[in-house]
Amino acid sequence: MSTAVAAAAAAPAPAVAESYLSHGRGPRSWLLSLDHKRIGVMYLLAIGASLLLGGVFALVLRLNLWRPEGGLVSNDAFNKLFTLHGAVMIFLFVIPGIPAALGNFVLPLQLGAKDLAFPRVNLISFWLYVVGAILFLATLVVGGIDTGWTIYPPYSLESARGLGILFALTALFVVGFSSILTGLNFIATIHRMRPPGMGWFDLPLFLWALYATGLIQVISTPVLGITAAMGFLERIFHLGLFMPEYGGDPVLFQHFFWFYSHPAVYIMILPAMGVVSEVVSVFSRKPIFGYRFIAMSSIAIAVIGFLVWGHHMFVSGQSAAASIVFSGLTFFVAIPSAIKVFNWLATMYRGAIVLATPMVYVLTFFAIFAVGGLTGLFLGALATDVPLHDTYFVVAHFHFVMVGAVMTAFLAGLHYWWPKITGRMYDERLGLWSSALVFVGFHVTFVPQFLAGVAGMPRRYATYAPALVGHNRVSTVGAFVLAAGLCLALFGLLRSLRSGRPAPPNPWGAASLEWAAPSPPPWDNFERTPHAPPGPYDYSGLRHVSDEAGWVRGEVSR
Amino acid sequence: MSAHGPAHAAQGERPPFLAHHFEDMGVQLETTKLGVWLFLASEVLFFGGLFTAYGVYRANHPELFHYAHFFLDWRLGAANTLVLIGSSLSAAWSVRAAQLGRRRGLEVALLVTIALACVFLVVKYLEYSHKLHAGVGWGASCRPSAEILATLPDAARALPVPAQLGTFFAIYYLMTGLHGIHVLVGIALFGWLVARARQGHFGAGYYGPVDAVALYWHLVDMIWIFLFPLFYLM
Amino acid sequence: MIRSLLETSAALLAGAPGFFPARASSVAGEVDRVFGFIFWISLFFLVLIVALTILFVVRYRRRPGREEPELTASHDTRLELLWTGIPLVLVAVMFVWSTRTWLEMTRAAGSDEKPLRVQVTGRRWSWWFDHPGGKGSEELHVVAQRPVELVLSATDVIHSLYVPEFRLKQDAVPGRFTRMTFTPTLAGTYPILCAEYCGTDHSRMLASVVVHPDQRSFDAWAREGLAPDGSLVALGKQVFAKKGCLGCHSLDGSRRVGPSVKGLWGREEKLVDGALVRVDDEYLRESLLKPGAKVVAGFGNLMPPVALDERELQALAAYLQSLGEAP
Amino acid sequence: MNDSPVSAVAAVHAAPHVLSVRALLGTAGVLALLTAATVAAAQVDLGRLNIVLALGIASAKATVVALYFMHLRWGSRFHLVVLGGAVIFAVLLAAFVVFDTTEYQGDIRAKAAAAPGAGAGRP
Repeated sequence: MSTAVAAAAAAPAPAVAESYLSHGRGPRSWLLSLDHKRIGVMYLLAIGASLLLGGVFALVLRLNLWRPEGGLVSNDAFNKLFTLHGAVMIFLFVIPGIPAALGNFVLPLQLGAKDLAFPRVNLISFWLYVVGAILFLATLVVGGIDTGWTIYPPYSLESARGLGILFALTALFVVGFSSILTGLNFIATIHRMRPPGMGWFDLPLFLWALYATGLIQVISTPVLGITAAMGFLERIFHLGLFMPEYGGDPVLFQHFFWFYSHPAVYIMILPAMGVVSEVVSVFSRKPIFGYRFIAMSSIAIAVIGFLVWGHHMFVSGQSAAASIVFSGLTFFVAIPSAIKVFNWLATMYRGAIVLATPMVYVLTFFAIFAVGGLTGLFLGALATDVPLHDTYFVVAHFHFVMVGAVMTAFLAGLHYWWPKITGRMYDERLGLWSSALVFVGFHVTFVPQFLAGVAGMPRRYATYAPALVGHNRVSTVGAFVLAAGLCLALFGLLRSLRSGRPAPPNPWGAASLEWAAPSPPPWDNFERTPHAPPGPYDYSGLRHVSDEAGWVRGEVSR
Repeated sequence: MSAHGPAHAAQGERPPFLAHHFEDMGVQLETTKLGVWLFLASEVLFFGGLFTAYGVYRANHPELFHYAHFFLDWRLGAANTLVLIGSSLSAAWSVRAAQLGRRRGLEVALLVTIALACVFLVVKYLEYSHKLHAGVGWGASCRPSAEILATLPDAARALPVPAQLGTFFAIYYLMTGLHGIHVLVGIALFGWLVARARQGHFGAGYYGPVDAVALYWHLVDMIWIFLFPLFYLM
Repeated sequence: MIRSLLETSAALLAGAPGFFPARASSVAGEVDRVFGFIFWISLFFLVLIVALTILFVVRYRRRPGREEPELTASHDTRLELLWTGIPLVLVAVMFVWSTRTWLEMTRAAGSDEKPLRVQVTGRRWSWWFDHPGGKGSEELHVVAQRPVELVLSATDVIHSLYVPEFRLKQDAVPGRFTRMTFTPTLAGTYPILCAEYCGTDHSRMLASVVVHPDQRSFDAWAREGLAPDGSLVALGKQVFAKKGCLGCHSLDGSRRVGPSVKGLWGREEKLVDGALVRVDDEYLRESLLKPGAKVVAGFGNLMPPVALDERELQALAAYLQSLGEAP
Repeated sequence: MNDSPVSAVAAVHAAPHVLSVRALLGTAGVLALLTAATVAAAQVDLGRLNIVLALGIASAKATVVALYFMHLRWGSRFHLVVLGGAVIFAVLLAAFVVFDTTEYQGDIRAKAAAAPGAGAGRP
């Protein structure tokens, strides 16, 4: 065991002046910071704001659906709201959520590195994200966009739609570049900046997940960028690529769009799975079960995930042969996810399970992700997808995956690394209550939507058949419970900034390297590159000293 | 606040261009290279979208592509191909000069690369302006003038102007235009290298930026290697 | 045995009031059986995962006297292969079954009867159905047990024809045709919804499909209120005359500058280059726009392109069809 | 992908790979020759083979550029994986999409034949 780790672990809570939070003052020292931790925190704030905004849109949508004939807002306003709800949530919250905010903060720390490989690129990536976010909101200034986040032409590129689409396409292009830069930064860092003694199979699984995510970001996002560019020019110059009016093919656009947007689902879920792998092991106090299978399943998901985009197009006019191939490949991608779930369960088996907030969120993740993944089978199967496509069944399915699974994993990770980020312990009681509320609210919101979908309610409907009023009202009530749960979580975290007790370097008894740094870490993370721990999930040397001092490596206490 | 962390204030022997978060120049160089390669991978997919659009319209309208290629002068395309190959050579040469610490050679190689890139753009400009003056725009604005139609070979002149000629030229201008933007960016990057080379930044111990820009430039060359036959010869 | 189990399971789901809509097409039952199959397998795994989670939390919760985990293996390749293999087999079954069912859905099943061919046009925010015999309507009319082939297109943006009771859905895409085939089984009236977002009144782009109990009832409807001159065939005849087709294409089978249109529909024509082509509306459309593309053997490439709008084209096709089809 | 940072460091400390003048000029010469070859090949009408040949020669040129000018022959194996992976996924994208669009192209032609220039009339 290196003395560096030992020293870091044994050190008392560091003097406040040394932490990254107080190293440099004033707005410039934050806004232009090259420190991955500060950039991570800025991402966290921006992503939190996006979640809030997208959430408010969602609540208005749900309220409008209280009555079958709608009426709270006009149909046009409803259409603009669900478009921005989708765009903001997907491009500004779910996709960058875990990697750009938590990943940015944690990745170098888990490698014992001082920063990401390219700190300037990291800062550029953040500001591109901000510019993209502003561009999305700028659509509101020019009358909003009502195209749905999928922006299918010809609808989206009609002249009558106004100029909002040009802002939205530019935003996609810019946000896409932000995502590419994050991805390549992560890959280069994981490749080249591992500490001595840390081989590929000694990486924490969160890093494997981020690595696989980075591959998808680098390979698939450029196609979104060029598609946005083509759409932009098509809208202005009528190139004849996507608009049938000018000899273009709208289904071609759908191919391009889903070549990015399906892998994007894995950009969302893979980092979530990474968080779950960390948390489930730490709070079961047991090494992760089947490390290599979990690591390799991340890569498998990334690779196979590229070849299934056509399952979004089974009824779009895609050829039968292509549909069958895509359906078959889609079923394959289910397997690595199943492998992960069973390995997580096996990790808990005979462990010593601690029901702290991150773990409770992860336990709810299991149920939610299981439903989200399993309902994907109905949509990958051709026969059942035909009636279910573009209904609330699909809406419920992807909300289970993106909101349910990704957001609970995000909250798990946020609570798990909160002490490291802020140096404060959150209130455990509030955390547990919030996780319970989120779990209940989530299911009340989205389970009825499955039923509405099977009964034949298409998505993006401002009004609906009166027979489905029950489904929709229950769902609306659930949305508010879910919102309450999220507010409670936010309240608990913010309160801890003032009243939380100072966090020790290693409050959870985790073995990965980020816990060897003080909480919060100093500007440069580590004096010297620390040696790799015996294993990312080897808890044998760790001993609980006290709540104030947290856990320390056994040999230090001598 | 890039390279003045308190932890390193005492370490006087750190090389001037070693960023604070790297252990040594070797790791820094290898990391830079990997970053550039990953960027190139995303560039491949960026152009890949356009190549796909090309493939789709070519596969479904082969006669359109055959007709349209008569509008392009293969001699100009071939000349530009040779110009870019030459610039790739000088870019590779600049890396060699930097590695060997030959400052003068480096500067000359970089300047030659810039000059050739400019030649490429001038040729491209001539091609574009000739077409645009003759009404051969993209998409809806593609209405070839009688004069340019008269210059087509007999076989093509006999045919009616295809309805989707504008789509072909949309793809042509998109692909060559995006490539041209990359050439412009390359010129800027090489200019930046020249400025740094003059200050004597590069040598055997530190040539990462030269290597990185050269890698980028070779990719730009590679893309053109595909664009040339696909547009000018088919 | 397995089949009857699945029947029961699908019925179990269907038994829950309002779970599935009624089954009104020949494929609806099979689709629901596939649904039931995936549903029960999913439910099994969901219960398994949740039960294990709860069980482990209860039994292995860290508490006084249970501070440390028990030592267990950190990996087990046989176990991994097991939980890779079982899902793999299950999804393979799902894939095969659902794909076979889907292939049934994409061709009209049930009988050898000639399908009822209806031209469907989606536009903001209503549907238009041109039935054979020239009756156009905002309602789709079909006959129980008679196969139907819908040829869909759209005039403005993408729409999607969705009939929950048939378990079928197909996008109508501007600039091209898409097809949808089915055999309705249950007489009655069912809602048609638009499932592809198309703007302001997307959720109000509703129509109905009326499944007539028999052909007679359908014919009665098809004749009702149909002015002879308003029919599609009549319009087609007008177009044929108006565009001067008669100058080159005879109605009686005699040879003029171009082939006669008598008994032309569905005929296999030999082309100049030796290839064969069946005369259908695709060929008709191509021949009108690009007459030189596929010239029938023995004739010259003399015809000028003819510009027709969609309605005129449908009418022309209906008219040619009415002149008798090739055996 | 098994190059640990340690070996990467070692590779660099063992002096960078410098291309010789002969290799530089030779590479450029081969590229010029292949350019002449592709121009020559296009003058002969080989039907569909023309495009196959052109793409083949272009791929050969790109490979030469990558291996020599871009030092791929001597650099990290992972760089090859990155470039190769990107090319494979780009080809998969193109292949799937071209395959599918040609499959349904008949439906577009049929419709295009119906109403040149204008949308279909509303009945």
